[in-house]
Amino acid sequence: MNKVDDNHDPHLAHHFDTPVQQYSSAKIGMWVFLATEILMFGGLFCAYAVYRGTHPDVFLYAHHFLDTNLGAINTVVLLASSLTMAWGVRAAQLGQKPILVIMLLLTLLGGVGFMGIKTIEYSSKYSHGLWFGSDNAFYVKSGKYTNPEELTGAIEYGESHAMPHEDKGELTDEHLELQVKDAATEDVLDNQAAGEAQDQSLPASAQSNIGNATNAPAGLSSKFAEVEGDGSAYVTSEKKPLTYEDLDPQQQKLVSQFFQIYFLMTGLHGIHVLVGMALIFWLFIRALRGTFGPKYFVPVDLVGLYWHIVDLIWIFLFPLLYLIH
Amino acid sequence: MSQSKHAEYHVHVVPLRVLFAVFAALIILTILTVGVTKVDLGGLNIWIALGVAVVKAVLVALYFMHLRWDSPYNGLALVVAFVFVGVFIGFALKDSLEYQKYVERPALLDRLQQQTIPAAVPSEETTEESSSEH
Amino acid sequence: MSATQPTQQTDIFGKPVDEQHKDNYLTHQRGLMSWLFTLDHKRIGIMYMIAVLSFFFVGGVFAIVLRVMLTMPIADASNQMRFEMNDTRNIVESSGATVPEEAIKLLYEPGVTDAEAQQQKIEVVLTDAASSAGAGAKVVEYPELINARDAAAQKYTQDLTNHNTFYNQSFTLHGAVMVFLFIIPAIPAIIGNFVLPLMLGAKDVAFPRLNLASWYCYMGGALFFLWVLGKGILNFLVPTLEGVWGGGGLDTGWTFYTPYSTETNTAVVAATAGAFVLGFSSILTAVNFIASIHMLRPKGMTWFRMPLMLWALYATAVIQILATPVLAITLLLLIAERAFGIGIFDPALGGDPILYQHFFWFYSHPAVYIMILPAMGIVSEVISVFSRKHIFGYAFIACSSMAIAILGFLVWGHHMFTSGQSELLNAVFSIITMLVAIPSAIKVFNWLTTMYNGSIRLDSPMLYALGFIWLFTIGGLTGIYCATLAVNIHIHDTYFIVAHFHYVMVGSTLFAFLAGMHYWWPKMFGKNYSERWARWGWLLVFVGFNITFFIQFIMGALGMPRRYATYIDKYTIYHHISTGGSLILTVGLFLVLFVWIHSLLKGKQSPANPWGANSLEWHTISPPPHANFDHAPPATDPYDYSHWRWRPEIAGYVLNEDSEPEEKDAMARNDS
Amino acid sequence: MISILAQAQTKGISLPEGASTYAGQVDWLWNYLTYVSVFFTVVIAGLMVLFILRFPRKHPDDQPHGHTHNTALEVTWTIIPLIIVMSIFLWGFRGFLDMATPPANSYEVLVTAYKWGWNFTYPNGATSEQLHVPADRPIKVVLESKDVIHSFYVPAFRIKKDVVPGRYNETWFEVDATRNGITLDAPEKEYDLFCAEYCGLNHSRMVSKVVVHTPDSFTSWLEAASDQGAGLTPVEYGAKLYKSKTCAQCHSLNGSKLIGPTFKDAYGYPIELKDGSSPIIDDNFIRQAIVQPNSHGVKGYQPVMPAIPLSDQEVTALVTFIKAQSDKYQPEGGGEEAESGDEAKAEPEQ
Repeated sequence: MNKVDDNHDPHLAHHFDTPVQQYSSAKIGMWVFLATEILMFGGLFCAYAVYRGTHPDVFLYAHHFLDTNLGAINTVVLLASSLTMAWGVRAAQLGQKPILVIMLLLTLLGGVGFMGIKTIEYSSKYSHGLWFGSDNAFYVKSGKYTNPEELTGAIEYGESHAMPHEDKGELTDEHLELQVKDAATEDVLDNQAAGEAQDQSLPASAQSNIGNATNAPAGLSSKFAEVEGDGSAYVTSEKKPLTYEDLDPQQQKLVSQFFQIYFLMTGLHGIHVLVGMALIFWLFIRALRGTFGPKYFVPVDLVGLYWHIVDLIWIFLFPLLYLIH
Repeated sequence: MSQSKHAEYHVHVVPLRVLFAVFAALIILTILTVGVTKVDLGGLNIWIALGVAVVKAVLVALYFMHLRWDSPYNGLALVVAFVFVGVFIGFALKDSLEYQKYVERPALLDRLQQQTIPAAVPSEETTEESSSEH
Repeated sequence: MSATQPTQQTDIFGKPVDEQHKDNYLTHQRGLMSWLFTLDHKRIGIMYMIAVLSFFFVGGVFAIVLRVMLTMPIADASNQMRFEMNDTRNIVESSGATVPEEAIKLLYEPGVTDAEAQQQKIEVVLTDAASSAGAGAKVVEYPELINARDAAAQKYTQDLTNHNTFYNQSFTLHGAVMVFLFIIPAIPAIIGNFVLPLMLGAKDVAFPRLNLASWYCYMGGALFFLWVLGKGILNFLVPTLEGVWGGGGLDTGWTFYTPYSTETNTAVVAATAGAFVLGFSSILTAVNFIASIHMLRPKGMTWFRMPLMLWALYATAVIQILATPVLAITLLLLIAERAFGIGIFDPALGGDPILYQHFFWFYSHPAVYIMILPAMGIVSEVISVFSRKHIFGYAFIACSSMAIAILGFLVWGHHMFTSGQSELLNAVFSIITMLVAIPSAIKVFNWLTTMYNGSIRLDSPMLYALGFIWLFTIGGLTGIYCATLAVNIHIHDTYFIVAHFHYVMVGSTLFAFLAGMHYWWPKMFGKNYSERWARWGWLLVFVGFNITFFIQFIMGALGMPRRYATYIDKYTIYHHISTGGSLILTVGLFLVLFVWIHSLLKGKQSPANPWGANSLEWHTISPPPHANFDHAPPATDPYDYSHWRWRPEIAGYVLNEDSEPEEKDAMARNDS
Repeated sequence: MISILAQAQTKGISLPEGASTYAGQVDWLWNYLTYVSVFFTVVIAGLMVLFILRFPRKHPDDQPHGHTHNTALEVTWTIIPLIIVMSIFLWGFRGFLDMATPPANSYEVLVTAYKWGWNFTYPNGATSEQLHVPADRPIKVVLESKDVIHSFYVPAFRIKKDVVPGRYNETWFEVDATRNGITLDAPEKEYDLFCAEYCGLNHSRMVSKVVVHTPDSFTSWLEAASDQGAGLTPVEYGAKLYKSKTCAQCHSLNGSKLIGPTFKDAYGYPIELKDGSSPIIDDNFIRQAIVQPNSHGVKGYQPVMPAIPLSDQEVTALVTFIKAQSDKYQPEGGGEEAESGDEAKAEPEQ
């Protein structure tokens, strides 16, 4: 006991023998905590994998609603803030206070930028009726029918995203009309809780749609699965991206699920970014006071680890959500 | 025992050029992963996207997160976490794909549904259409 | 042995503790605040003990409520008729009239097709009765009898609805409280917190603040959870209360299966939020244990020289780290499902209820090993100490803990054998489940071999440990029934499963917990307890437990499904036996509580090492000082008891000063 | 060995009498497990007691010596249980595969589970609340849930399968007539049927029966079931169905508003729909409301009505019954029921 007091370190807790023991404990504790973060996101990745695995067409169709450019920019922003964070840790270890302060500020700005772009994305989703939960144009539940106009608007928005060069010409009035009809059809389809019992009010096109559902329930996904390796199928799919009416009614019901998963994953990630920003702000204040130096930089290091894991999760989110092929 | 460890009090500081090199690599990989979606490779696309993401993640973990110079236990925590996420997703996905056949309507139900369509519905077009369907 | 009871605190050499060293963690600081803001792992352990045992009491009360409710099989069709016949008679009689027995029999005659003929027959009976009864007595008339019958039917339906509502909320509360608030935290949070740093010879866990935060998470989550669930029960008992504090309650079972949990009108969101917070407590404790075991081991204590309890706690912590976050995300998704209808788990929205089960059991199956692994750690310690013999097959026991921890993650699908999970996955999960039996068997055989040729002393910790082996053997072997696909189909979701998991989780964990409490009690409080009454307590708990649950194996084999508020008549006798056993078990547990309270109030000072154990927590005085050790003890083989000698005058073991030079050296080093 | 097992007709210890063809196999395995378990329990408990008696502590300072490890021993008690559990797995898996694969010539019955009851629909459209099946023929049950997860469990058949909404699980069984004493003298035998997955308030009331008939007895039962209204007027039959098909849970007859609209004075009066129109309720309106539930979207009510499988005749009877609850109802001749029944019979088997 007495001996330790000889070269007393104010940051050394009483139950540790040496600073390095304390530092290593903190690090292993942080890493174990990061493992829990990965497992937690793992649950969402699992939901993603299962629904993408069972309904690939839905994901292929719905991901067009996301803005790949904004996603890519956000990736770069987050990577850059990771760089400045790593630099900040280095500065703290070397005792370079001004650099540390600047780096923390830049990292914080990176977080602000990321959340800003995220806000732009979210608000554009919101304004097109593609929000979370039942506020999604594709949301289907008996009793809360999707508003056909809202749905048409959303579809138009998504498909103008999907095929800006190749398919713009196809969005003729006739095309739109068909979509409206389809949207109307959908309501009736959902009414039929048990399935495909016919309704006399349906137009002929809708009837054929119903037939489609019973005869080819797996829809396009099974087609894709079966003709794997057959180049022609891919050529067709490349030339003409999926449209809403390419999906069978069962799949049309599931389109909103892509958005739910998208909002859950990016939302949880966004919350982590916000928490990280709060922590970095706290570090920033302490760094201004000159708390950190070669003998005491553990908080900077740990927050850095946290910030990097947030980045690391985004590295997976980006291709999985924005770059579905 | 307490004092003897002071000699080991030494933390690896990552050189700046390493940080920049890693950052450059990450940016290049990001461009690559966006670019590769323009090329149609069939089922390979997703695996390439995931592969690039894994490489990026490894770079971040090894250099930004110092794992390369850290205690191997810390790296183990990360690896184990990913392995268990993999186990979880693997089993759940495998099961979901296998049981899809039960999600589809069984033929029995369709037959029964047909039978229970009431005969007395007067609007005749529907009945005709439905029978022409099958 | 206890002829001369010591009154004085003695150190590990049997010398009286001098005044300046008398300060211990209990007396170090005083006042409620010194407890609520303590960073001392021992005090946090004690605070956990008070909280966890209180919640155990709540869960136990509801266990008895369930067992008592199940003595009344009111769902059987023949019983329904009996109840309704009684009520019809009562209703008629309460109006002052009489009704002939024959009329009621005719009224409830099964399989009547001709209603008019029946009415005529009854009216004949009624007129006959009226004429023979004479002028004074009033015999009921037919229309009134029919009214009474309808009223009786309505009353029966109402009674049954009440019964079922209350039962469903009670079994949910019992299950959820026992799992989340008792079994999971019992051993790691109480005993683990107390002994882990002591066993490491350390002053505290690696992150004392996180440790306290974990206690607050636990208390916050637990009280909120209990409040939400309890509200439902109280509202049910006193309906006006609902206007006071709003609705609550939970009737989904502790598993929250969708889509029932997305449909029910009970407080699923609030309850899951409570469980979510509890998860944080679990994670924080686990982070602490892992970091402590990695970084705070003293010189000389290599991984394979750690006490087996530490291995068990380490394996437990690994599971908590890897599984709990998945529970967290599952609960978040469930909350989102209810609040926003996201359609991930709800089939009405295209979601997949089986996926929910994958999510839930990815946490909750490993959670079973969170419950059982530390129990095995305690038993490994106790068996060796009370046989005064080195544990047999140390490396195999240690590695089997890790093997169970890892295999435990690969078997969750065995909860879903009948759910419509694919046949392939069923086979894979079945085979891996079978494999878990191997490390479990290794442990049991090693414990037995440790006892072979030992010097066995049957004190209460040892009795509980032996009880553990018995219960775990039965629980484990019936686990093989459950893992066998063809057999599982029959017993899935029946009382066989209820019996199986009570044997494994409650029986074994509770027994090991009690073994650990009796074993470390003198160290925790520095007081001896009445060994004789503790043994009586053990006997009642052991006998009561076996009566309560063994009969449930048979009941389940006969097809009695679980979570039934009522049941058909043929299972009545088994339920009666089970309820009888549960009452014995209750008496036993109260006796144990009494022994502990008596010890706290009247117990004699206990020696530093009453059992002759050699792990490091016994190398300090009882109760330990605030900083755990006056002199950091050297790490030696924890299962080598040869240096400890019995000292009758203090009724404990003391360190043989000649044979332990290292300990003296350490003292000398530290004192200089 | 495995093929012998498939023929086994063992009575399982403490199990109910097995009635399905594969029950013998399950029971054989059950008994094997029980013998193994009893053996190990006796060995472990016996050794425990033996050691307690044989090696008591004689002096507190006893220093017993013994080996601290023995790798050969450890390997032995790793390998032996491994072999035992693997053999159990193989037998269990083999039995499970048999149970999971319905034979091709199975008789199919649609099982519809709902809160809280069972409905069984037979290939000719007849329905019942108890499951009636012929003996000596594999029965494939297709399981459909209207709301939450239920589980189809017949202890005597050793069969259980969850009824999961959004998917159609299936399983099968076959009952051997002679072995179970289903003969011409006793042409029916009843077995308990339970819901084994917790499904809410009246989970424990979701109890029904499986009635196994001789083939002849089944045929005559099915005929009767297809024509349950025999001897009843449509209104009487409708009243019976109103109770047995659980309409009464949501639709009152006395004008009070339950989960669904009341039947009292519904027919012949206008009803307000969500789309703003107010059509007069006529035959077809009622019919469509039953067959395609929620398709009208009645204002002020949640669209929660399940599509209960009904035969044409049953629908007609219910329509008539509902009409009869209104003061606008004028009874017609008895011909209607018979006519529609004929049409229904002509239609199936396309």
